[in-house]
Amino acid sequence: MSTDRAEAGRHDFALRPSRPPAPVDHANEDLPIPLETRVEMYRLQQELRQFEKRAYDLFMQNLVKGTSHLSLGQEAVAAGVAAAIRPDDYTFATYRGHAHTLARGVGMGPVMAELLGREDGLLGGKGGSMHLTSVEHGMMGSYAIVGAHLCIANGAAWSAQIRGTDQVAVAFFGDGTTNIGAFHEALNFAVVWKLPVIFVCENNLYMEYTPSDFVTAVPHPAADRAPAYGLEAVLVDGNDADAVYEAARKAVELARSGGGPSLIEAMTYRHGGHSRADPGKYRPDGEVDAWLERDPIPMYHQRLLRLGVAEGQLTEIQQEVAQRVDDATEYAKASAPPGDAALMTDVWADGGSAWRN
Amino acid sequence: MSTDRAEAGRHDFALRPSRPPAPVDHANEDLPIPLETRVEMYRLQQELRQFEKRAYDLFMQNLVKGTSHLSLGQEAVAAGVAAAIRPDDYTFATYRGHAHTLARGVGMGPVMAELLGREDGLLGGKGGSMHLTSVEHGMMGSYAIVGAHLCIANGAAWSAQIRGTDQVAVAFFGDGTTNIGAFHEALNFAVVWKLPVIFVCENNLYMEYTPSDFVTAVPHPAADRAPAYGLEAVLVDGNDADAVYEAARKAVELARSGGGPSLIEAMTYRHGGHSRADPGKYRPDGEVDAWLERDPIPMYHQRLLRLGVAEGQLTEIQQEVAQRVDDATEYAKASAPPGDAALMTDVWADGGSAWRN
Amino acid sequence: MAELNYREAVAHGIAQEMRRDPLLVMLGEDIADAGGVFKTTVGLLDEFGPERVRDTPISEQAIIGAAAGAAMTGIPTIAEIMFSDFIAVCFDMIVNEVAKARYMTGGQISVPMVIRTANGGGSRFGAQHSQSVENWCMMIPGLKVVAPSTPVDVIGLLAASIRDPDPVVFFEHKSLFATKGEVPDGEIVDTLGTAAVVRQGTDCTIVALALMVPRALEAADRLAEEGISAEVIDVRTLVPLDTETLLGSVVKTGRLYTVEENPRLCGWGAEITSIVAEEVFWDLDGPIVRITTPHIPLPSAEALEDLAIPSADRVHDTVVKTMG
Amino acid sequence: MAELNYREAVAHGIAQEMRRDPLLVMLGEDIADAGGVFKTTVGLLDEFGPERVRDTPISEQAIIGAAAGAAMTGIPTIAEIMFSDFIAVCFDMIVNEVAKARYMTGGQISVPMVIRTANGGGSRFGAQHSQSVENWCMMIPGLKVVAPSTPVDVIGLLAASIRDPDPVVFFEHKSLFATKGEVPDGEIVDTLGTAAVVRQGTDCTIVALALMVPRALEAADRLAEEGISAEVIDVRTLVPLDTETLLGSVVKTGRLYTVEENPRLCGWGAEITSIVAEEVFWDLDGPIVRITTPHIPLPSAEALEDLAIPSADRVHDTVVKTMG
Ligand SMILES: Cc1ncc(C[n+]2csc(CCOP(=O)(O)OP(=O)(O)O)c2C)c(N)n1
Ligand SMILES: Cc1ncc(C[n+]2csc(CCOP(=O)(O)OP(=O)(O)O)c2C)c(N)n1
Ligand SMILES: [Mg+2]
Ligand SMILES: [Mg+2]
Repeated sequence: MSTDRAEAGRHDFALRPSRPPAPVDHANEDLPIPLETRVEMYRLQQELRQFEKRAYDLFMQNLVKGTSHLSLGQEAVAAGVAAAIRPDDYTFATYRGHAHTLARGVGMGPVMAELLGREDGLLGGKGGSMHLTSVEHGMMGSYAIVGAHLCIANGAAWSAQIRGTDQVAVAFFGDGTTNIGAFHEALNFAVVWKLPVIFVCENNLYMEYTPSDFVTAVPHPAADRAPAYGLEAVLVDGNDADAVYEAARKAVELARSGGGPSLIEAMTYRHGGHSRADPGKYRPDGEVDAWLERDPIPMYHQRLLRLGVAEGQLTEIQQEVAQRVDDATEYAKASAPPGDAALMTDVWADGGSAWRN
Repeated sequence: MSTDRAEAGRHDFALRPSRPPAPVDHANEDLPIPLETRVEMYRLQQELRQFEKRAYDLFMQNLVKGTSHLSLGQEAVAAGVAAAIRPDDYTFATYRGHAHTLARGVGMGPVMAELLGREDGLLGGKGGSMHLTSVEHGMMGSYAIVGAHLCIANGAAWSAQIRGTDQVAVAFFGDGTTNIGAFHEALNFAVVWKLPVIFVCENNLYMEYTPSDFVTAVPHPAADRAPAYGLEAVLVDGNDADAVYEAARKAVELARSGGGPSLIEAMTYRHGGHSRADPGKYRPDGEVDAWLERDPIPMYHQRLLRLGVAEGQLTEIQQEVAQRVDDATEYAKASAPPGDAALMTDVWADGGSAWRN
Repeated sequence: MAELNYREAVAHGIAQEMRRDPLLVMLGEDIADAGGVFKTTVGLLDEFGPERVRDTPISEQAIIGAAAGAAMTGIPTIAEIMFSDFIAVCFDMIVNEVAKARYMTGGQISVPMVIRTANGGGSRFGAQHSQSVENWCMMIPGLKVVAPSTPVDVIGLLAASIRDPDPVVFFEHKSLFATKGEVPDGEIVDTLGTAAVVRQGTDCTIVALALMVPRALEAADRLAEEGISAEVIDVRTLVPLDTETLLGSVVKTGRLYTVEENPRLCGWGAEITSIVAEEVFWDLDGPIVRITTPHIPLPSAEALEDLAIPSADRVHDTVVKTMG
Repeated sequence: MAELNYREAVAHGIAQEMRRDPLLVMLGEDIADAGGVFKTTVGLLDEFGPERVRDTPISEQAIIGAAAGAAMTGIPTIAEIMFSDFIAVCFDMIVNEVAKARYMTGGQISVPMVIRTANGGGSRFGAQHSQSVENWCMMIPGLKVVAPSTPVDVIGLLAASIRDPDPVVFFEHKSLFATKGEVPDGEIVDTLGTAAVVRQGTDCTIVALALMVPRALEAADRLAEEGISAEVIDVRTLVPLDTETLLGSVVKTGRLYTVEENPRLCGWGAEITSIVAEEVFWDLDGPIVRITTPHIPLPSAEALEDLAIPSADRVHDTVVKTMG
């Protein structure tokens, strides 16, 4: 059987074709994006990067129990979209949702405390890393079963439509998620009802350990399927916050003006494994290196310098973020585990969990 | 709100655009299909037509309990595909499965008896109209929950692949079914595994009572989505058995030779309502008439005459079929209801239903 | 006072609530133009318009998802799942998303939605369109579960479900759609978590739900003639469960029978039995007996389906045999 | 004789059966190259090759459908659903198609397939990745349901499940993956429908499943020190259910406790309780007590999850309190 395997070329990591990133499109530098927005996206990317690194460290110190899925390497997507929406818009994320939660302005302290399962956690310790939610920030939840939240995002968009606001809903998901039934139902439904919803596929090339192109019928799992829903195929460099911002801005504009949904595929890469301690060994030689070369943050740093931002301003941002990450860590560590009483609260709207009299 | 409704143009039957059939493509007459195959397709269409009419009559006499979904008007699809496959191939149908069952050569008597819930029914009275199955004829079941059997058909195709036979599996389904998650999962999966499976969408324009184009993002629910799975878009006149046969033949050839799946959309129309006593009143004026004009059977009758088949031969086929429908009716009526013992059999392979010792 | 059938009561209840709350919306397959395949939503499109009563694609996950997303952002929703068997195609949405949203977000998210669905057998529809699946939902923490047996209960419990800030699965029984009942004028609002003693008795307690209620009552009538006084309780809502009424009755009668349409294993009958066997064990005068559909898929033939689902005869005979 | 852990036993059992039956195939997400996200299929791709051990897209309905379609056309299959919570996304395929195929076709279709899935809590994964959902399957006619607690049972019951001509849902417990046990050399094949008395006792019967078995045993040890002799039964397979062993034990001890990880309502504990309360009622010396996770979604924080799932302490304390 080993001949078959070599032939298939799929089951020998060394033989797997590595899929390197596209080169930086320097023309994105010329997009008419206000400099302050760009600086804000830089700040956001720094936040996400530094927070996730700390989360990783705390995990290695066995302080984060359960699982966690980091967005290291994918920060430009979260930052680019977040910069293009309004505080009253809705976002829906997956279990890989730290970045999207922080990008909406949710405090690092409560997020960190939630990862540590503490009572001051964002969800009081009940949800954990995979379910980060902050309704007051429009962050309507992180969903850990692939695909479901695309359907739920439709509902938030429908609600905005009914209430006559011009809010939009954004759903983030991965490349592997495009093969689940809920993806299909959500896309068709959104288009038919012309909902103000934006589906953002973060194509990081991998599902858990399997490259999604081994199990997907088309090369671009989202963009190549947009026409199946009468949508334009939008494929952007997910490691370039400006490119993401611009695509999101257009989609938001369309949605707010009643033009219905969009589907954006952003090409990116996770620097680490799928979750927790996964070392990501299944990735072919050179692939990780090539993508580390295209790390969104140093690239953006250089771009901002070229656009005239002072190095000192960027350093200040980095340091300010580092301080906040330290503070959040202290906050989280200082928080106690949830008390026993929390177990039986919040099943129902009355705050309790009684199913009988 | 009535203005909205008129504006939407969707909720006033009189305002609904009627969707007439395409004109007959007489060039299909020139397809290189053996005359005996054509005569066979004629015979099949007669069988399906006459059987379904009788089923309707028996239903009106309150002899068919439960529900039933007739294929009146859609016979060319079932006949065209059946003529293009081999006895050892597999078919999977929906609740609208009488035609597909008969087209595989299953006896009319047992099918009729099943509709009447009798012990000589094809399923001993346990399944009814919606679950017709005859494993010995390769008819692997009728499935009443939209979409599921597309996934199951993949499995039969996979099995053929594993066993190294060149059998193919065919799954029939409706236009409305293209919006359910299972459709998407099945299509992607089939392509990725290059399975010898043929998905045949019978686009009869309606779901139960709602036109599918009111709730579908693209005009051709199957063909327009084929590219989302890397497949060629195949759209055929489902009221022309020759067109269906030709498309099926090509798909079967591809599948048998290891070329993987196909997706065929056949445009057709059901002459009656969705099920049982549904009078189908929701269809705009003129639409039904226009499609009755394009009834597949008289058209095919004329074609065969033009191709040199004697009127007498066709009359003979009609009469022979009529006789068999009468015989089947007698057979079914003469059969007793299932005995009480049948209730508790065939949950498990041992023939019984014990879940405990 | 008017006479309505159970089917009309559904539309009546929805209309009452849509008039009251202008934000309330409803979605499902064939519910608008067609008035529902069971004709339970007739007239709603006309009265409330296509923005509030919306037809959907055959996409049950999208239906529940849309209802949930709207509900969690300020719009109470009613989602119709045509047959309760199809809960299986959107089970994840219901049990993993809708039911758990509040708890796993530390109470941040509310999902005020009602999932209405046609449940139960008797229509000769076979294994995939006849199931009684209230236990599929009862076993999921975070869902309320309601299954009325009369037109007036349909209206009152539907109103209560719609006004409830938590997700409710509301089972309408297909074989009850044609049954009639008196319905008082004016607004009708009932209370979730309240069972009804629909017949007083002293010798045994028969607990039933939905279609099983009239059958239990018929059995009780015949038992009365034979000198056995059976108390019949219509559970009405499985979650919250009115254990007070149930336990009170068993304490009084000393004997419990449950009559379930769902297949045998792990039904609501088992749950009530277990509560009784733990909490009022010493009040029991004999074994607790569950009367259920056997643990089989439902057959379609009339003769077989009638044999499978508990009948008044079977209830009667079981009680006679075991109380004897 | 070798020592294997529970995780390794899964691969061991599959390999044993794949060697025996060259037609047996397996599919699932990340099961081939990656050896499974729980490392339960390590080595199988190497030994059996990519035609027999196949990675799939994230398409649970397609996975179950493919396994079912192959099974009904002559190829026995093993489908992995990564976490048992995801049974919800393919619930229709399992409960409406796979489970009912034989019955509704009058016995024509066989579906010899095994659905393996990682079940249960203890990993701090939260509400959507920690559920014990064996009752989701037990309540469905047409499914067999197996949940082993030791490495040797994993192998033997997996072999029995694979050889069974009917569909079996096989629950592997996440919190048992690292536990070790002796495994005899040579082929191991067990029998479905057989519970095991894992500790003899005379005062009460404690019935447990999967992760709850070691906890029940620990509780029984402590009870023994305090003079209460508890018999502990590992149910092992919920369908078929070994009621003989269960009833026999209760007849002997007179007291029944069930220890379930699933949420409270409508679990297998309720089913066993109900069977006992009907069939050996007169042998009972006191109330039947269910010990369960409360009827709540599972929280993720360590402290809360540990509080939710029955512990040896809770079992011990409950027995002491109620036998007192
Ligand atoms: C329905 C379902 N199936 C499987 C999983 C297990 N799972 C969690 S993440 C994941 C990979 C998802 O890949 P992708 O969509 O590309 O997102 P990424 O993790 O790369 O961000 C899988 C298979 C799940 N959570 N839900
Ligand atoms: C999952 C699911 N949802 C809804 C239904 C109810 N239903 C049965 S047939 C049907 C319409 C299907 O339309 P289409 O696919 O076009 O097939 P047709 O009946 O026209 O042949 C619907 C909605 C179902 N059986 N299964
Ligand atoms: Mg990915
Ligand atoms: Mg149709």
